[in-house]
Parts: sequence; structure tokens; C-alpha cells
Amino acid sequence: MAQLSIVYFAWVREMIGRDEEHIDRPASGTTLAELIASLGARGGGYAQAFADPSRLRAAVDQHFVSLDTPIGEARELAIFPPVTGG
Amino acid sequence: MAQLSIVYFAWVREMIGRDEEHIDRPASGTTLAELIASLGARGGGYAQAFADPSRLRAAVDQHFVSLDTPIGEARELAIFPPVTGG
Amino acid sequence: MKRVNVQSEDFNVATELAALEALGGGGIASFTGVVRGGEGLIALELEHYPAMTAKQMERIVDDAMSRWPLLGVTVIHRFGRLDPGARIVMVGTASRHRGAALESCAFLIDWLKSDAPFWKKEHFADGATTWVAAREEDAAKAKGWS
Amino acid sequence: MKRVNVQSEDFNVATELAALEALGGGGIASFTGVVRGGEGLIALELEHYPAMTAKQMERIVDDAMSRWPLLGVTVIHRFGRLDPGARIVMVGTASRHRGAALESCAFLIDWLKSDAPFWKKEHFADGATTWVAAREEDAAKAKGWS
Repeated sequence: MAQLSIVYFAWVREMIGRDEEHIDRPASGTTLAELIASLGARGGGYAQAFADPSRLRAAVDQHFVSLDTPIGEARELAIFPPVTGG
Repeated sequence: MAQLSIVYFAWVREMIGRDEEHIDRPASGTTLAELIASLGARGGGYAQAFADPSRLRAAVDQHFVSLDTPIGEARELAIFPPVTGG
Repeated sequence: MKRVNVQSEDFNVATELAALEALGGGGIASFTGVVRGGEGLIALELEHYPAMTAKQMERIVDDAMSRWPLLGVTVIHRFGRLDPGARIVMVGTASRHRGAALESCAFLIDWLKSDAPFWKKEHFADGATTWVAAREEDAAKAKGWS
Repeated sequence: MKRVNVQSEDFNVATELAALEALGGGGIASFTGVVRGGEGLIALELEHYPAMTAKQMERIVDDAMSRWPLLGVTVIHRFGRLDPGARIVMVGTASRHRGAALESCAFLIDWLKSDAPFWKKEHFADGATTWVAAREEDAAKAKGWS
């Protein structure tokens, strides 16, 4: 089964307590929202970080995407709060 | 009779061949357009510079004004082409 | 000329602007963002997504260069821990037309705010820290360009 | 901070921007205009109306400061004979809000173009000279702010 790297930034990273992990990639039709919900079900920091998906943003293979995007053949998923650069 | 300084800039100055002169100030109700027409009547460089008043701009006592402004109690009149700074 | 840099060290605005001036364009616009002090702030920490940041900034710059007739664009964004008064970001644009230089500069900084993967954390004198919240206004400004 | 200067000598953009950065505002915008070369141009000569120029530039700066919440404005305009590539003018603005800094910078350069008493004469390699004609577009841009 293909692997998916997940990287976390800012308070998402801090709540989860890690900046990266590797999981078996779920079926290609799985949306990011569904994957995030399944990660949240782990409880603890995950549940806390992913309690309100409207506060989350994501990028797949370094492109911003909305949470209703299917994971497809993604190799890297990033989950983070809205950006605040500039 | 009160004196009026007239200063010229850019091609107006070059056509007239001087950058400043002093005249007796005309009656306060005289508009700049009327004064410019009377200067143009001197002929030569004046006639050439003032042939087309739509190409001229003016300032009275260092404030931009339109040519239909009366000369009033002005002490310094400036006549020049549209500005091209910046 | 296209120069995009993500770096922890400071940059020299004068050097960057001189390179843009040398392109012979006539007009150079710039914006520099610095860490605002006050209210007990002792440091601003900038986290970013290294695999994505420079790539994403290149995309934004390419977009600006396709929208305006630009001779050069420089975008530098710092990351790491910055003191109050430190420079965070600069955008510089050069064009034959002042409007193009000014508008593209505003476009770029608006898009960096809403579309570059950076996150700011404020550190205060009392030990408190806060992740800066994104402002809806910033997202709206960026969308206003599309 | 308000700094308005009309001078024949060059200015140092870095020094000017550093003074604006030191105001603690968070955002500094600038525009620098340089003499465009090409088409045989060997010099640009800027004539101005000394009794009026600085006064008029002060008025424009005061207007900008009443429209936007600015911590500092710097406007420097040169006169005299300038070589291709030489700096002619710079506008710098500092504000807590990047929008205010960027917009007021654009406002100021638009107004300098239409409302500061300068005239440009181009000198060409073949000895020809031309007074630069005002562009209606510039007057329209300035009026667009009112």
C-alpha cells in the first residue's frame, strides 16, 4: 500500500505534538475532510486540533486545496491553520 | 500703481526669452486669460508662446489657478505649460 | 529579472532596489514589512513550509509578471525568530510604467499574506505566546485581484 | 515624520527607508523614479518653480497625511540635469497598515506628476531637445483620487 506523508504546521503541529508522520494512503476517493475526521478520532491532540475543520487549511503535494478534495495519488498532505505571512 | 511679477517656465520661458518681468498690475477684475492675451499682443516670442492658451497653465502667488481667475491683488503670476514632474 | 528568496537572515533593501533600478525601467516600487513592537511583544517567530514556500512564491511572482509588464520582481521573505523592528518581507517591482510597478507591488504583498505558507507566532514579555490569526480582510484583498 | 526635499544632488534611498522603518509602523512603501535611457537620450533636464515647489509638495503631503493614517512620509524630488539611470524622485510612506502605506505612496506619486511645478526637457545625442508633454492619463490618475 502506498504511503502518505502528513506534515503539520503552527498550532496544528503544536497540538498534535509532531511535525510529520507517515500513514498508509487511504482509498483515492477519500476526501481530505474524511481523512482529517479519521485522524481526529484518534483522540488527544488530534481530536483537539481537528475539532473544528473550518479552522484548517490543507495542501496536497505543495498545492493549496479545499478539504473536499479527494486524496487521489497524493504523496504529501499538509494540514495547517490559515496562513499569516507577509 | 502696484507691481506684478510674471515668471515663465519651460518652453514658455524659452519662447519669450526671459524668465521674469515686472509690469504694472492691471485692474483686479482682469482675468489671467485677458492679461495673457494682452501680453501676446506684444508679438514676437510672446505671440508665439501665448498663441494657444489651452496649452498654458498658471499659478497666482504660488497656487495653481485656472485662466479665468481674476488677477485680484496678485503679486506674482507664473505662466507655464502643464507640469511634467514625478 | 526574477528573484525569490526564503531566508532566515536579514536582507539589504538598498542592494535589492539598486538591482531593480539598474534594469532601466523608470519606476521601482517597494514594500517592506517589519515586526511591529509594542504591547509587550518581544519576538515574532515565523514558521513556514519549506517544501512549498519558495515554489508557491514563484507561482505568485509568475502570476504578477503575466498580469503586468514588469522588468523585474524581487520577493524576499524571512523565517525564524525576529525582534521588534526587524524586517520580515520585502517586495520590489520595476517597470517602465509606474502604475504597473505600484499595482504589482500591492498585488504581491496581498497574495503573500493570503497564499504563502507562513505562520506567525507572537512571544510576549510575560512568557505568553499566540499564533497570529489570519484576517478575513487579507483573504478578501487577495481575492479582489482575481 | 514629514520630510519634503527639492534638491539637485542625488539621495540615498536606503537611508530614507531606514528612517521610515525606524518609526515602528510595520509597513513601508516606496516608489523611486529614474531617468529612462534609450532612443538616443543623453540627459533629462528638470526645471522647477523654486518659490512654489517645496510649498506645493508640502501641501500634497499634508493632504496624504489627512487621508491615511501615516506615521511618516518622505518625498524627495531632484532638479537640474540628470543622466540616464539617475534617480529623479522618491516617495516613501510608513504606516501600521500596509494598505495605507501602499495607497498613499501611489497617491503621492500620481499627484507629484500632475501637481508639482516641474518640467522635463529631454536632450538627445544628435543635439535635439524636447520638452516632455504632459500626459492626459497623468492628470486623470491624480483626479481619480479626489
